[in-house]
Amino acid sequence: MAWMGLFFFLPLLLVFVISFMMRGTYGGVEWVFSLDNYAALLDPLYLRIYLRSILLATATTLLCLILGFPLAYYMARLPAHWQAVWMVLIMIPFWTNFLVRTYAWIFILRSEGLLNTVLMEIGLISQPIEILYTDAAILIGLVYGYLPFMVLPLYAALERLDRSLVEAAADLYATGWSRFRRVILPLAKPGVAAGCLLVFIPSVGAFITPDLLGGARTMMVGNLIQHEFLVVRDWPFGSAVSFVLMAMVMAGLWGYLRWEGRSWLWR
Amino acid sequence: QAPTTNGPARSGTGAAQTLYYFTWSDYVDREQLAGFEARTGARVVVDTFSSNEELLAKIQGGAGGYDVAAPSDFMVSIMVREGLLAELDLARIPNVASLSPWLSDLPFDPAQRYAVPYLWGTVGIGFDSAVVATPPDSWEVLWDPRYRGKISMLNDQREVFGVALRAMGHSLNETAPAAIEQAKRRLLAQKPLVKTYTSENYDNLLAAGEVALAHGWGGAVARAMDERPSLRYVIPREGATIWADCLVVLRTSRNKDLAMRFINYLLETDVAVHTTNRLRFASANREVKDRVDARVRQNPAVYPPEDARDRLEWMVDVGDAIRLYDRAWTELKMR
Amino acid sequence: MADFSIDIRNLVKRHGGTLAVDHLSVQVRRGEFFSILGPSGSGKTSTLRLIAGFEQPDSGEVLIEGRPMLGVPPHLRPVNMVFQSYVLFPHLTVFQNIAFGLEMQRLPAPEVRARVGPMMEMVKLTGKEHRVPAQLSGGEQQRVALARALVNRPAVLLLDEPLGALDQQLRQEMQGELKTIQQEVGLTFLFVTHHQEEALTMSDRLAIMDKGRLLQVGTPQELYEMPTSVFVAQFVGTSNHLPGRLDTIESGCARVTATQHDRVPVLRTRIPEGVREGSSVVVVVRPEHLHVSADAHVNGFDNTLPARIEKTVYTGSEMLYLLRIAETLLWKARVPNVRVDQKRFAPGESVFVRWNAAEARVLSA
Amino acid sequence: MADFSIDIRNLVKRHGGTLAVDHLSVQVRRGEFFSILGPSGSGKTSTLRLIAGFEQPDSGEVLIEGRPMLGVPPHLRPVNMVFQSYVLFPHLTVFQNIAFGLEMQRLPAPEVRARVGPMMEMVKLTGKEHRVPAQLSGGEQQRVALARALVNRPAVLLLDEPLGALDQQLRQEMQGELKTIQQEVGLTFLFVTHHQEEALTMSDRLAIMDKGRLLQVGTPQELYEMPTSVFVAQFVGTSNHLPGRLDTIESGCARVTATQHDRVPVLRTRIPEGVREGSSVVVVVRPEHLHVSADAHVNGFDNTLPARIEKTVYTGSEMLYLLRIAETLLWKARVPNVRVDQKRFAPGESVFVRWNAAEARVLSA
Amino acid sequence: MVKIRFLGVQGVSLGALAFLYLPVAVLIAFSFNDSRLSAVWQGFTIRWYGVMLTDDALLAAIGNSLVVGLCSTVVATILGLLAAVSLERMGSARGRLVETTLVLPLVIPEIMMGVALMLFFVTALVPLGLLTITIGHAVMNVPVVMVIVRARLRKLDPKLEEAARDLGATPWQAFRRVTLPLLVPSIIGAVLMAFTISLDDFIVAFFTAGPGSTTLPLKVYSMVKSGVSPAINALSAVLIVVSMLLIAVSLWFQRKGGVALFRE
Ligand SMILES: Nc1ncnc2c1ncn2[C@@H]1O[C@H](COP(=O)(O)OP(=O)(O)OP(=O)(O)O)[C@@H](O)[C@H]1O
Ligand SMILES: Nc1ncnc2c1ncn2[C@@H]1O[C@H](COP(=O)(O)OP(=O)(O)OP(=O)(O)O)[C@@H](O)[C@H]1O
Ligand SMILES: [Mg+2]
Ligand SMILES: [Mg+2]
Repeated sequence: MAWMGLFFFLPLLLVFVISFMMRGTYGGVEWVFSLDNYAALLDPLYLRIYLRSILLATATTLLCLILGFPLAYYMARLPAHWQAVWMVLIMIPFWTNFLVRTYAWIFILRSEGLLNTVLMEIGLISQPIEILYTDAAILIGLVYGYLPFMVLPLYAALERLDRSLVEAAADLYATGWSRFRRVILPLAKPGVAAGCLLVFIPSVGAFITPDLLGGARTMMVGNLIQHEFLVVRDWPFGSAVSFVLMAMVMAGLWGYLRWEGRSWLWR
Repeated sequence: QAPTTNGPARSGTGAAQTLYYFTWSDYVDREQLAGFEARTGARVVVDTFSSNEELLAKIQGGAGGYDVAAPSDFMVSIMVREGLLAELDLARIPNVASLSPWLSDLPFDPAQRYAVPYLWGTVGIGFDSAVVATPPDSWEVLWDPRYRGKISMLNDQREVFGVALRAMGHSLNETAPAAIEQAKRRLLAQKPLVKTYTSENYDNLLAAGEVALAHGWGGAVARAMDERPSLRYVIPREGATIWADCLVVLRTSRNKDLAMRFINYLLETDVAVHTTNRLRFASANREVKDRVDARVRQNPAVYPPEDARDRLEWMVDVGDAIRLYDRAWTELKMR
Repeated sequence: MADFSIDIRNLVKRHGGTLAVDHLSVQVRRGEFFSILGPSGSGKTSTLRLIAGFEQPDSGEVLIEGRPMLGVPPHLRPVNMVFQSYVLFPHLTVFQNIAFGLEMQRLPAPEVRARVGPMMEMVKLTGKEHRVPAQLSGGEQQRVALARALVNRPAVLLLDEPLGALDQQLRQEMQGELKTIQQEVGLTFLFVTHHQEEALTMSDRLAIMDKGRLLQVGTPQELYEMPTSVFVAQFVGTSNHLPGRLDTIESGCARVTATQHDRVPVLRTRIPEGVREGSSVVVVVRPEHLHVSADAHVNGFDNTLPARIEKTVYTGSEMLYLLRIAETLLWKARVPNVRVDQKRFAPGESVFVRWNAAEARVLSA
Repeated sequence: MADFSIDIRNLVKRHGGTLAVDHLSVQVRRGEFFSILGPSGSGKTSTLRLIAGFEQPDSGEVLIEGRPMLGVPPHLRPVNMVFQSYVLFPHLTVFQNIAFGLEMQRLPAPEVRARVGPMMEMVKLTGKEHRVPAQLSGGEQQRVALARALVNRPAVLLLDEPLGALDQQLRQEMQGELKTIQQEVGLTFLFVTHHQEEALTMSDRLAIMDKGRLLQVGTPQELYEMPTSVFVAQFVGTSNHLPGRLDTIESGCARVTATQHDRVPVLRTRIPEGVREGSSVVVVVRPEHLHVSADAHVNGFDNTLPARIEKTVYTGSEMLYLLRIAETLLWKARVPNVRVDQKRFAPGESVFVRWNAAEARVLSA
Repeated sequence: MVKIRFLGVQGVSLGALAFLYLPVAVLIAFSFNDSRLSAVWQGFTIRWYGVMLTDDALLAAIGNSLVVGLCSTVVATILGLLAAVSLERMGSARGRLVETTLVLPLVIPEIMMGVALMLFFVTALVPLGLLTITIGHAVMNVPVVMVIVRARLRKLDPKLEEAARDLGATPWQAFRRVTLPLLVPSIIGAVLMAFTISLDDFIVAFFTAGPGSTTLPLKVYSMVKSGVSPAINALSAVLIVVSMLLIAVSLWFQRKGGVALFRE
């Protein structure tokens, strides 16, 4: 606890204070209190950035869930030591370098890239489809990057689920789908919640993937923050942007719990 | 062998001195360092940064312990203003004598008090002569609808606005709101043609034929040429950005003497020739050009034609106007 | 319409190496309370799972209401199961648990309510609709499991040791309730247990299973009084055994000579079916059929053996005596405490054990 | 040295609102097999947990071997516990499970082996040392739990329904084994169960608990034949009840008039202790003490009541008859099937129920 | 029929795995590409492996990355574990508060963490370097570990510890000998997660690194100006192959009846 206080909350406090200061003419921080930074964020221009990022992050989360659930379910059913192996297998790709991985994706997705070549070879398409530098590419990149964050908690939850509950449902006339809808999913809910959180947060703040795969034709909050902190060197504004993002996420979380009528995610 | 602890503690003077050099990746290679180490008995530790902003963030953040760094022109002026640099003692850097005269007095460091230019280059247009039949001589080509989806721009607000401003006959250091506003409108008009804004991998894209026109640094284009011979590089007639990475001594350096000697060493003709051949960045040392490989010397992406020189302009800090750029840039992205 | 609710025709199921179900054939009549009784691991659960359709037989077939079930998925079979460990849905309330099956059948909400209500009545859970399983006692959970299955009015209700997890008191209560419910709704119950007393007291008919095979089918009385094998005699109730050879069959009784215990005289037993003279047999006598007394001369019994009281156990309603008949032969006798003042024997006392030929069965060894 | 292994002096434990243990005082003698018998929720487990030190009493104290245990943490108490649900360490082998306690006491490896070995012998697990609990049957797991506790040679062994999860066959086996082991090692066993037959057959003495309170302590026979309260009479074995008023106490017997059933004549019962004439009482008669017959005239019984057979249950060794004595009065009678050919009654038959005064106890209502 | 559906699930799972490994295959392929750029195939070569092995700056970087990864993972795992356990012991109300605050770092943009940490270290006069990166990564990972371990902890039967206490184990022994081993599966997961995050993190490292503490991601990004060398691909390829081998070995051991990682 003390540790977190020291290395997490103190720094955070520092930044919070800064978010109420002003940028010096040539960057740096001018220690004058002002609310301008937050006021500026009310501009629809910035609100659109937030909106867009949240939409993309939501889409990413959903895709991760759709892809991650069967995977986690499958792992949970494997013999014990295979479960361990699969976990490692899912992590290993991320021991390569992020940038290099992304370049690989560019190679795969670009118009004369691997994907298009293969698709045209097998005659599925006549001329290349443009995936790279579209939102589709961003989604692929984000889903790829955060899938494990979804799978792990899901796996933890499903691994605890009693097999015979599913049989009981089948015995009570539940078809495959309703067995999933009515029994498996609700029982895995804590895992789902945790997974969604772990995926949503980082993808809402992501900025390199959107730049490289999305062609940087638009901005995400992540880009804005990074841009303000590094390029413009307007730390106060950058901090303000970050805190508003945080606030939004927290609010969303709180709303979810309220709606769920639950006290905390993993309960 | 870079030590795996943070330097300052170690950079004590004495028998085996250590010099901490903070620079772009690949700017120096082992042999060069070995040469210096052999000569001085000092040990050189190299750390690399990925952008001037990172360099500044670090130094400003108080990451002490570095002796020599290689910031780009505009960053030098910022660092000077922030008082992060130490004055140079040119007496201890005799090799400044061999610098190209036109590089000796620069807007961001009048009278060379803080920085000596090291490597320099230009920001122009790399294009595929197989696709773009008539070699373009104007930035306007980046507005040519025929190349819709075949254009890449740098992902850098100053450079991108620089292109528009230049095309409109302004300075790329323009601070007049009206001009910036107008530039923004032009760029918005261009946006549909642009495939991607990237500062990272347009060399890949050029080489792979993904784009036929790339707004970018000469060095990168030069690299791409090895892969795709039909690639060319041009500095448009409206002029372009010239950049120079300079060598500076940091104020917090505990070893200024050694630092000066290191700078002097890097400027040595033989060393510089080696560097230019390897990196394809023009050297500030005027003797180098005649001694590098022909294909480097004759490559306009490395050494722009003499006549282009007076069309080149340095990028300088625009002060509070940065807010205008910033705002316009955001709008450009969000439209 | 078929006359059997369930018709199993030599069903076979392997689990890895073990033959969980081994050429099993058995018919369950409509509306009867049929039990499968067998030791742990005898294949009872496996059989139910095959009927419910959770597993596919390696060979043989299952007919429900005359319809062959090959390839019919669980959710399409007209049977419902009460699991060995309830398996209630922890995230659903009592009501939702019971309504689950009906909702799966897309019944309109009002009808669901109309059917769940009385069911809750019947299992005495009214008022607890909105609890979740975790908030119920073992017995209550058990009732929910039962209601959840019954409410679907299945052709057959499969129960896998539904009372296994309950304590004695509760267990006896529930035995009564189950039987009553079954008679009320007139459903066919297929009841699995390894508790022989339970099986005897509740069932109309029962089947004894061992190692996946069917040993004997019949009414409780048939099984208890006319076991066809030593295993059944042993597993259904307790019994005393004496290996011997069948000498002669006379009018009224048969004579058996003990083969291993020479001190034991020739015994007179009831006449066995299908056992040839001279073949080696086992004499089986139930503990409650043994008359234990200290005095040497008592009339009216066909057999008399001297014995020593080895051990006595007091169960309240009766005394259990462990009797040493011969060095290697121990028998059990149970003597009801019909009178508080009646004579009780102590370990070490010498006594005489007596019984009639009619109560001694002969089974071929 | 103290003469009690365990000495509990009015112990009180609240769980939220409920009084789990309510001023409980009881002494367990060294080396005896002592049982606590009570319905679910009566506070048995709570009591054990207080003795083991998992929970602290709200008042009262626990002495083990004469030493007060106030504030002594569980791992320093000379008792070991066998849990209601085994609670074996799933990640340890059988051997490691049993050796756990010894290793905690820092015993040298050789000695650990020297003590675990024989213990494995005793519980018949030799050869299974290297299995993990998941690979054991219920009975085997139960034995491991027992060995894990016994190997520490505790002053007292606490057993919380150790047989609760076993099936009948296994349960009876283990009952035997437990008793034998206890006699071998001569340890004090404090055994908790809600299975009354188990308690009666195994214990030297037992205590009846209900709602956290102690009702009666005594030998099995005392409790079964001389219950001091209706609850005990009911909970220990089954019994028939008749509310009445104690009229007169004569030589040899007492007379009780049924208060609620006028058709029932005056009953003659054994003479009660400490019940004044005229006070309202309950007459208690055990089912096995009832003599059921069809003919009107049988001598040698003090009481006779006409009745109708309501329901019959066949348990193999005996017949259970549900008898209607009056509209609202049902009695149970158990008649051993001592002879296969003996007369059995069918539902609906009219019979006479007879018993002697000596077998009818009178308890103040 | 339950089987059939399961096969479907298996299909998706294998598909997902393929999805995860597709780019990995590509980048490994390019480690053999005879060209400075990962743009087009120019022919087979292994020279990048040579470059990698002789580039001490690169080797130093991966060295740093591994050191930071391991250290921060150890720290984060221990702290996360403690947090999870002590939360389990805590009253629900207080526990919830602490848990919320502990999980907060998850909901903060990385870059902000970085800035915050840098400012903090600088004001606290902690010299930037491997130490500060390690601390930074640990801070990021504590909540991750906690979340994962907590899920498993709640599944354990509290009676297990009581049984241990009853058998003479002190509270610590009970935890050490019973609870901890049973948490192993979740701990493995947590460790993997934390290590991966640390190994691949650029942003926080970017702000908290100092002289001589360039980690691999920092190194790679700094190459952008002069072109990312395929030596990186080579390095990644080696990392992957090595870890694959490790798995194979562990599998082999388990086949040989060695201790299974997960046992329940
Ligand atoms: N899924 C399985 N995998 C391997 N063997 C199994 C499986 N299910 C059952 N068996 C084996 O098949 C045999 C029969 O098992 P089954 O569960 O039907 O017995 P049971 O009569 O239900 O036992 P119990 O009374 O203990 O429930 C046993 O030997 C068991 O080990
Ligand atoms: N941790 C607890 N919190 C709240 N109430 C409790 C707790 N433990 C026990 N109780 C209550 O105390 C009473 C006695 O519980 P206890 O477990 O001792 O009964 P028991 O005799 O062991 O029952 P069983 O035979 O079912 O094990 C019960 O009413 C129970 O609800
Ligand atoms: Mg079973
Ligand atoms: Mg209990």
